[in-house]
Amino acid sequence: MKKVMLEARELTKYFDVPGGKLHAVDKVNFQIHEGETLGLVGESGCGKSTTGRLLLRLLEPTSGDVIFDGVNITKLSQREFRKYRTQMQIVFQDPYASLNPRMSVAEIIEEPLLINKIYNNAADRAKRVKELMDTVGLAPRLLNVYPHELDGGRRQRIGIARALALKPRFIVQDEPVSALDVSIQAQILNLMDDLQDEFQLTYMFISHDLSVVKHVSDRIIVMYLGVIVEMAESQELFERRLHPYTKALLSALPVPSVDIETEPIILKGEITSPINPKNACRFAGRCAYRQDLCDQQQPELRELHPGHWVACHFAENLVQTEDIVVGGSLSHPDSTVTKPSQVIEEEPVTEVEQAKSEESNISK
Amino acid sequence: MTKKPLLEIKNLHVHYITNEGTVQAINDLNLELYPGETLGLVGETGAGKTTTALAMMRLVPNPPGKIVSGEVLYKGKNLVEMKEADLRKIRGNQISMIFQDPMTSLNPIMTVGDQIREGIMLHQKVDKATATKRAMDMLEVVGIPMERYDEYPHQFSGGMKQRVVIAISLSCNPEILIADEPTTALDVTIQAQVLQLMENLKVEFDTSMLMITHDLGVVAKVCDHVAIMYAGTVIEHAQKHKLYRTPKHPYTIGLFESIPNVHETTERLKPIIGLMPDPTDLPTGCTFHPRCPHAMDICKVEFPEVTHLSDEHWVRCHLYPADKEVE
Amino acid sequence: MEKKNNTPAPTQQVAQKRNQWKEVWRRLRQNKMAMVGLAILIILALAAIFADVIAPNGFDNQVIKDRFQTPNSTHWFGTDNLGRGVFDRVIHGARVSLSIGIISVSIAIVFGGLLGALAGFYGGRVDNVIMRSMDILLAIPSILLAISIVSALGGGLFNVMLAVGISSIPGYARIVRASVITLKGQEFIEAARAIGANDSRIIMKHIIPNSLAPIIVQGTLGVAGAILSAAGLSFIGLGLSPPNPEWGAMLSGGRDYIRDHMHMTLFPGLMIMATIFALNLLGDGLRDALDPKLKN
Amino acid sequence: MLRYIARRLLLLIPVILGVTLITFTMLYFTPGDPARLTLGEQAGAEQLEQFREIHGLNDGYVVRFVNYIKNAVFHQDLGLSYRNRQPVFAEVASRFPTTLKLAGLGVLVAISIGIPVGIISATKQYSLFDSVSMIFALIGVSMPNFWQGMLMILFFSVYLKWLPSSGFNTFQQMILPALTIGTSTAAVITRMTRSSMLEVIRQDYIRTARAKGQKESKIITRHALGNAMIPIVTVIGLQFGYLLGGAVLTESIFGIPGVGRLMVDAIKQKDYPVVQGGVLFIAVTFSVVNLFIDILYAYLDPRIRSQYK
Amino acid sequence: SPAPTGDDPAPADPAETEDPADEEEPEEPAEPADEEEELIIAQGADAVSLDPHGQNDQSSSRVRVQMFDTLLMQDKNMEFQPLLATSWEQIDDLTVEFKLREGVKFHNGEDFGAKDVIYSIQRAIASPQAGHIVDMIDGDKLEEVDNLTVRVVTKEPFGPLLAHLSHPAAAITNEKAVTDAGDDIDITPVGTGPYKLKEWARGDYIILERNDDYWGEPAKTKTIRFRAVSENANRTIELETGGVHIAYDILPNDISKVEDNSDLQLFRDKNFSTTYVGFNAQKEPFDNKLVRQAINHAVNMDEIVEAVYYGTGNKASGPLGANVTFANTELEPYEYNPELAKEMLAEAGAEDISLVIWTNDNKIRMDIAEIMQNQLQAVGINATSEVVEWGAYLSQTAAGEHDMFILGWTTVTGDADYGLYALFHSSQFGDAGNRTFYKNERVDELLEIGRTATSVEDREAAYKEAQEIIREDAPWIFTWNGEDLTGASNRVSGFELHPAGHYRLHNVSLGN
Ligand SMILES: Nc1ncnc2c1ncn2[C@@H]1O[C@H](COP(=O)(O)OP(=O)(O)OP(=O)(O)O)[C@@H](O)[C@H]1O
Ligand SMILES: Nc1ncnc2c1ncn2[C@@H]1O[C@H](COP(=O)(O)OP(=O)(O)OP(=O)(O)O)[C@@H](O)[C@H]1O
Ligand SMILES: [Mg+2]
Ligand SMILES: [Mg+2]
Repeated sequence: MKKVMLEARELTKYFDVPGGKLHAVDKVNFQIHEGETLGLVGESGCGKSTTGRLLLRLLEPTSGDVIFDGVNITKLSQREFRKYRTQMQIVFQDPYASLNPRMSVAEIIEEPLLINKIYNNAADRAKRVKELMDTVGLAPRLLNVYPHELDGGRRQRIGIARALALKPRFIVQDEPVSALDVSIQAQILNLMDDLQDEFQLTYMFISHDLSVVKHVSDRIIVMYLGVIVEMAESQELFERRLHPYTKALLSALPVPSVDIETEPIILKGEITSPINPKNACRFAGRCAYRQDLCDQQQPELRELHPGHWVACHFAENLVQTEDIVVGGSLSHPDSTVTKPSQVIEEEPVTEVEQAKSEESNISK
Repeated sequence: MTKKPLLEIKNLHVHYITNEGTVQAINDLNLELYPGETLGLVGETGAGKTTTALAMMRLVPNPPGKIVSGEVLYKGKNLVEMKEADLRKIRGNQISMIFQDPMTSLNPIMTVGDQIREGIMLHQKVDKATATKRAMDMLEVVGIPMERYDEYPHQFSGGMKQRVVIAISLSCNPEILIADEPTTALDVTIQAQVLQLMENLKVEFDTSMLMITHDLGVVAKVCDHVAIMYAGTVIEHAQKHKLYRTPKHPYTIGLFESIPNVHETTERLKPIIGLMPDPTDLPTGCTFHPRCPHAMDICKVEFPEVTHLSDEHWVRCHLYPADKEVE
Repeated sequence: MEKKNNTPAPTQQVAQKRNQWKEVWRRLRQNKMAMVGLAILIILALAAIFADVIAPNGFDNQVIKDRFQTPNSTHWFGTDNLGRGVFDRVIHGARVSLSIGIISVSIAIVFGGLLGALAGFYGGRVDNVIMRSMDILLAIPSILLAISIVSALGGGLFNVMLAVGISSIPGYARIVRASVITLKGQEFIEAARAIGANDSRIIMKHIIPNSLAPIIVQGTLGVAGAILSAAGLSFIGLGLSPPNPEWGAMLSGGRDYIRDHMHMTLFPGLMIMATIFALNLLGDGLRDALDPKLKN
Repeated sequence: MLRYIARRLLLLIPVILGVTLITFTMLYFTPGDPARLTLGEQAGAEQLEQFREIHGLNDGYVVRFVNYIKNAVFHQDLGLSYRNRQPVFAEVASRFPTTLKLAGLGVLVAISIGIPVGIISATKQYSLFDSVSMIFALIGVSMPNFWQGMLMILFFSVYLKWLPSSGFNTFQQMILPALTIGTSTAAVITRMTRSSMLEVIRQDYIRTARAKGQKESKIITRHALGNAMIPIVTVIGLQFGYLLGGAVLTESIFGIPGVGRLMVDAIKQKDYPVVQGGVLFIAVTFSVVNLFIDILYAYLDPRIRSQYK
Repeated sequence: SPAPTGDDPAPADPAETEDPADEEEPEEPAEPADEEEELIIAQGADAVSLDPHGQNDQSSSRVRVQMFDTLLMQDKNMEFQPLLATSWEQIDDLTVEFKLREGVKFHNGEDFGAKDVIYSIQRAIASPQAGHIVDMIDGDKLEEVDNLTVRVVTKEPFGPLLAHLSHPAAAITNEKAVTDAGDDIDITPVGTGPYKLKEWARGDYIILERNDDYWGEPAKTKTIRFRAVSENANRTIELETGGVHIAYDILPNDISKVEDNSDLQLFRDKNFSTTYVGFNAQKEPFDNKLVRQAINHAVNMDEIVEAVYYGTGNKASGPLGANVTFANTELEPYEYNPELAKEMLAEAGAEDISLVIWTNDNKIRMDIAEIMQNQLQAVGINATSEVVEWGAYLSQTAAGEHDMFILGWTTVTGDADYGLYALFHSSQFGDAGNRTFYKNERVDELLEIGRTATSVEDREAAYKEAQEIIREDAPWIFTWNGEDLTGASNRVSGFELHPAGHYRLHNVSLGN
C-alpha cells in the first residue's frame, strides 16, 4: 500500500445563500496516496472545486479535517500553515482568468518565489523563472509578454509554471484543460504527465470530462451534490460501475467511434437543489432503481469490493443489471482510431516533441 | 448522385473587418446538406463553424462581418442575394437555428411560452389562441409540462432551457435545423437527454440537420455525414463511418489522436503540434501546412482543391492529387 | 528548437517589454474623438501652466475706462465690467477650474477608492457599515452637500475642492467596491492566495492595478462633474471670492450683463463647455480602450 | 413583494438617522449665529439670548441632537423655522410639489428625447444620425445648466418674446425650466440608452429572435428595449433623485420656489430646522424613488422579481 | 408745540389729497373689465413674514404697508400725514397725544380703538426685529385716554418720535387677531389697510385683495400680486414681456432698456440708502485719522459710481444722503488725489499697509471691493478683498475682526437720528450698528442733543456739526447714496416712489 499523503476527514463546506445553507461539500472522506493521480468527476456544481479548495485551505471548511503528512492543517494558524502552502498548489480551469492581466509572464512566475522569499536576490529568482519556463515549454522570449497576448495553451503553461515554482508535492488540477481545444488539451495533458514523473508529483485531477479523467487518473471519485457516490481504481470503476449515477454518467459519455454502440441511460429529472437537502439519497430523484429507503435515509459510503467504495443502499442488487444496460460497450473489436498508415508512411513526430510543443527543449 | 442537396454552400468567403485587421473567418467553403440527413460540422475554436451557420441564415453581424463572395443555395435560391423580407419568411420557418449557449439565447424577460409562440405567430397564419395552444404542445413535445408556459427562462435549468430553444426552433417544422454546439454548455447526463430528444424529433419532423460541435463523440452518436473544418474551410467531408474508420486529412487524423478515449488505455496522447493560425494572417497555400507532418513544397503555395476520394468522401489535401481517385 | 513560421500565433511576436498601458494607448489613439478631447485638454493644461506667459496682464488688471469692450485685437475676448480682459481671466481661470476638477476628484478617488476597496474586499460587516454610510451620503443631493460643506467651512479654493470632493465620494466607493467584488471572485486572486500572498499584497498588487480602469474612466468624467459643481457653487455665491477668475464665478458675475455684453459670459461658458466636452470624449474613449470585452 | 417593500421601508430608518446626524453635525459646526441672522442687525443682546433659549441653541451638541430626534419621533415635529416660525414640515411640504413638478417635467422631457434618440443611435451605430446626436448629447452634458438657462431666457424671452422668464405656475412658465433641465438630463439618458442598447443588441437572444424571422423593428421593441431598460431606469431614477435637491441652479435662474432654493436660502440664513427638514425630505424621497426604481426593476425583469421575497 | 404735527384739519382720506387719483377716479367705472385685472409686481425676494412686527426686510415691508396702517405717515416729501390718527399734539417733552380715527375696522371685523394702539406698540417694543424702531417709548406708560384718544410717552425726550411712529414696524394690529393666529402669525396679517391677504404661495407670490371695508378711499385695483423674481435681469425681462406691470429695483444697466421702450416708464428717485466702506477705527493703522483720510483720498469714487452703479444715485459726501432731514448738504466729498493720499500716508508713517476689504456675497459690493483694492494698490497699499459669508460677516464685523468692510444703511425714518446715532455713537459698538468702533466724544454729545431736543433748530444745528466732524474723522469711506429704480408699464398710473422704499399701491391703477 502506498503512503497516504493527504486525507480528507468528514470534510464539509456549507455556504450561506439566500435560500438557506448550500451543502457544497458534505462530510466527504478520502485519501490521496503519494505519487498517484486522483480523479474527481461529477456534474457542474457538485462540489468538485470546493473540495479542491478545501484541501488547499483556500476555503475554510465548515467542519472536518484535512490531514497532510499526518498533520491536521485545518487547525494550523496562518503562520504555521505557510510551510505547507508551498507544498500544495493549484492549477485552474480558465488559464486567462487565473492570470493577473497586469502582470507579465516573468512577474507571474516570480511572484511565489518573491512572496515566500525563496531566493534573496533577483538574479537567482530570474534564473529560476527561466528554468521553470523551460520546464513547462515556454520560450524565453515570452518572459515579458502579457497573458492576453498568448494563446490558451501557453497561458495554461504559465499557470503550471507558477504552481511548480514552489516545488510542491501535491497539485490540485481544477479542470485544467476544459477551456482548451482538443489538440492543445493533449499537449497539456502530456506535459502534466511528464512533470509528474519528473518531480514525483501527486495530483488531484478535477474534471467533468470522463475520458480525460480516465486517461490521467489512477483512482477516481465520483461526486454527486456534495457527496461521494463512488470511489475506485480507474480501471475498476469503468469495468464495474456500482452506483446508478456512475452508470448513467459513463453510459452518457459520447464515444468518438462508430464501432462502439453505446446506449446512454437517460436520466429523467434534473439535478436537484443542493440547498438544505433532506436526509435521503441525493440521487433518488433521478434514479431508476429508487425505493422507499432511498427517500428516508442517506446511504453511507461503503467498501463493496476491495478499494471500491459506493454510496447506494442497493448497490449489490444492481451489479447484474449493469451489463444489460450498457451491453458490449467494453469490448472493442476494431481499434477505434484507424492508423492512417496506409496513406502516410512515416510515423508522425515523436511523442516527446509533441508534448513539449514547439518551443520546448525539455530534458528528455 | 441523384439526390439533390437541400442546401448547398458554394465557395463562400466571409470576413470580419476589425481594427486589428480583417479576419478571414470563412475561406472558400463548400458544403452540401441533403434532405433527411444530419451533417456534423467539426472543428476547433475559431475554425469558423458559427460563422458558417450564421452565413447560412445570412445572420452574420454586419458590421463587422461581411459575406464577401459565394453562394448559399437553399432549394436553388441564393440566400445571399435574397431580399430581407423574403429571407425573414425562411428564417425560423424553413431554416431554424439552435445556439450554443441556452443560458443566453433566451430572452430573460419574456416567458418561455411567448418566445415559442412568437415564431409560430410569425410564420403560421393562426390566431393568438391557436398559436398559444401550439406553443404549449411544443413544450410538451420537448418534455416540459405545458403548465410552465408562463415561466421565465431563469426558472428553468440549463437542460430545460436548451429544450425550450429546441422547441422554438422546431415550432414551425423547419426543413433544416442548424444546431450550433447545442450541448456544449451542458453536463454529460443532460447532454445525453438533449441529444436523444433531438434525435427523436428529427425523425418525427423529418428535418435535415447541421450539427456543429467540436466533440467527435457527439458526431459519432448523431450524425450521418461529417465535415471537418480548419481555418475557415471544410478540409474533409465524408459519410460518418468512412471518416471515422479511414480519416484522410492529416488534420483529421491528428484530431482523432489528440483525444483520450475511455475505451482504450493510451499511455500518451499525440497532439497536433502548433496552434490554429492567426485568422487575420492565414498561411499561404494549405492553411494547415505549418502544422502538417507531411507538408510538401506545394502545400506552402497552393491551396488544395477538393479531391473526391469516394462517393461520399472528399478531402482537400495535396497528399491526394485531384486527378487521382483513390477508390 | 524554434521552428520558424511554424506557429503563427496571433500576437506572440512581441519580444520586448510591452506594457498594457501602451496597448490601451494604441487603442485610444485609434479613437479620433478621444484624441480630439485629449488635444483640447492638453491645450487647456498648457494654457493653465503658462497662463502668466499667455495672458501677462493677469486676471486682475482693471482699466475701468476700457470696460465692456467687445472682442478686439487687444482684448481678444473683450473686457468685463471692470475693464479686465476676459481672455486673460479665462486663461488664468483654466488654472483654477482645472485644479479644482483634478484635486477634488483626487480627494474623492482616494477616500472613495479606499472605502470601496475595504468594503468590497472584506465584505460582511465592514461592507455593510461603509456602504450604508455611502447610501446616506448619496441620499443628500451632492450639490446640497457641497453647499452645506462650503457654508460650514467657508468658501476658499481648498474648501471648494474639499466640498466637491466629499460630495462625490460615494460614487467612487461604489465603483471601486463593485470592481473589487468582481475581481475578488477571479481565479487569479485565488491563485495569489494559493502561493501565499497576504491581504495587503493581494490588494496592492492584484486588486488595485486591475480596478484602475473603471476609476480612470470615472475620474475623467468626474473631473468634468467637479468643474461643473464648482461653477454651480460660484453661481449661488458659495464658491470662490472675486477677483478669482474661476469660470463659474465669471459666468455668475456676468449674468447681469448678459443682454448687453454677452461676451462676458460667452467665453467662460464656452471654456467650461469645451473642457467638459473634451473630458467626456476622452473618458468615453478610455472606457472603450480599457474595456476588456473589446480586447480580442 | 410586500415583504420586500416593508423591509426596504424599514431600512429607511437608518438612512434617515444617518442623514439627520450628518446634516446636524455639519450645521452645528457651521459658523454664524442664527439668532443674529434671524432677528436682524438691530436686535438686542437679551433678545438674542431669549431666541437662543427658545430654540435650544445654548445646549450642547448631544442634547440638541437628542432633542431633535425626540421631537421628530415622538411629536412628529421637525421644529419651526427660525425666520417665520412656521412648522418646517409644512414649509418644505409647500415647496415640494413645485420641485416634484419641475423634476418630473424635466425628466419627462428628457425621456421623450433621450430614449428614442438613444435607440436610433444604437441601431444605426456609426451613422451620421448617431454621430450628430451623440455630439448634441455631449454638448448637453457639457453646458452648465444655469448658463443654458440664461441663454434660453435670452433667446425665448428677450429675443423672441415667446415665453416668460420666471415663475412656475402657468404652463408657459414651465416650458423653459423643463427644457433646461430636460435637455441636460436627456443627454445623460441618450448616452445611457445608446450604450445599453448596443450591449443588448449584441446578445444571443437577439440573434435568436432574428433567427426566428422576426422583423428588426419588432426585435428592437419587443426584445431589446425591455432588456436595455434596466440601466436606463437606474439613470432616470438617479437623475430624478438628483433633481429633487439639485435643481437649485435652475430654480434660481427661473425664480422657481422649489425646495432647492428654500434650502440654499435657509443654509445662508442658518435656519437650521429648515435645512434639516429639507435634507430629510429629500433624502426620504430619494430613497423612496430608489425603492420605486427597484420595484420597477422587478416589473421589468422577472429574474429580479423572483429575488424580492 | 414746535414738533411737526398733522394738526391742520387734513381731509379724512389722504388719498383725496393726491391729484392724480382724483383724475383717475371718474375713468374707472368706464372700464370695468380692467378692474378685474390683477396688478402684478416683481420684487427681488418673497416676503419673509407678514407679522407687522416681524422680519423687517424690505420685501416684507413692501407687502405689509398695503395691509397695515400706522398712526401717521410721511409722504414722499417727508411731511407727516394722518392715517389712523387724525391729529396729534405734543403734551410735554415726553408725551404726545393722538386722536384716533372713528369707525375703522380691522380685516377680521374688529373695531379699531385706543387699546389696539397700545397693544400694538407694546407688541412692537417686545419684538426683536421691530423693537429698535419704537423702544424709546415707555410701553408701560401708554395711556388710553378714551377709546379714541391715546397718549404715547417716551422714556426720554425723543425728537424723531413721529418719524418712528410712521415706520411700518409701528403698524397697528389687533390683539384678537394675534391671539387667534397663534403660531401662524407670520402668515396671518390682520390690519386696517386698503388691502388684505388673499393668498400666499411662499417663495413664489403673494396675492392681496382690496379691503372693501377700508375706512378711506377704496383701493383702485382689486388685486395685487407680488411675485418674487430673484434674478435681477429677469425683472426687467418680465416687465418687457408683459409678465409684470411694475418691477422694483431694476438693474442700473437696464435703465436704458426701460427708458427707450415706449411701452414702459421709469420711476427713479434718490432714496435713504447709503453704502459705505467702514474702517476698524480701533485697529492699527486705521485708528489713525490721517490714514483713514488718506484712503478716502485714494479712492476714485466717481469711477466706482460710474462702473458699479452706472451713474445712478450719487457719490456720498458725508454720512447722510441729501434727502434725509437735517442732512448737511454743504459737505464736500473727499477729493480723489492719490498723490495727496501717498503724502498723508507717509506723514502718518504708514507706508506699507496691508489690508483686507471684506464684503459679503453681493455682486455690487464685491465689485466695489475689487475696484478699491486696485485703487488702493495704486497708492502703495497692499489691499486684498475677501468675501465672507453673511452670517459670519455680521458676527465678525460686530466683533471687530475686520480691517475694512462694506455695508449699507437705510435711514428708514428719513430722520438724521436714525442715520447717525446707531452708526457713530460710541454706545452702539458692534451689533448695535457701530461696526467701525468709531468714538468721538463731541459726536456722542451732539447725537444725544439731536435725539433729545424737541426743537427743530437745536436738532438741526447738532446734526450739522456732527456730520462735519464725522466727515473729517472719516471712520468710513463715504461711498454712495442710493437711488430707487422702478420700471413700470405705461398702463400703470398713480404709482409713486417713496425714499424709504415701501411704496403704497392703493392709488395705482391699470389702464390700457
Ligand atoms: N462562494 C460561494 N458562495 C456560495 N455558493 C458557492 C460558492 N462557491 C461555490 N458555491 C456553490 O457550491 C456548489 C459547489 O460548487 P463547486 O464550484 O465546488 O462546483 P463544481 O463541482 O466545481 O462545479 P463546476 O463543474 O461548475 O465547476 C455549487 O452549487 C455552487 O453554486
Ligand atoms: N463579430 C466578430 N468580429 C470579429 N471577428 C469575429 C466575429 N465573430 C467571429 N469572429 C472571428 O471569426 C473566426 C471564426 O469564428 P466562429 O465563431 O465562426 O468560430 P467557431 O468555429 O464557431 O468557434 P467556437 O468553437 O469558438 O464557437 C474567429 O477567428 C473569430 O475570432
Ligand atoms: Mg469547478
Ligand atoms: Mg462557435
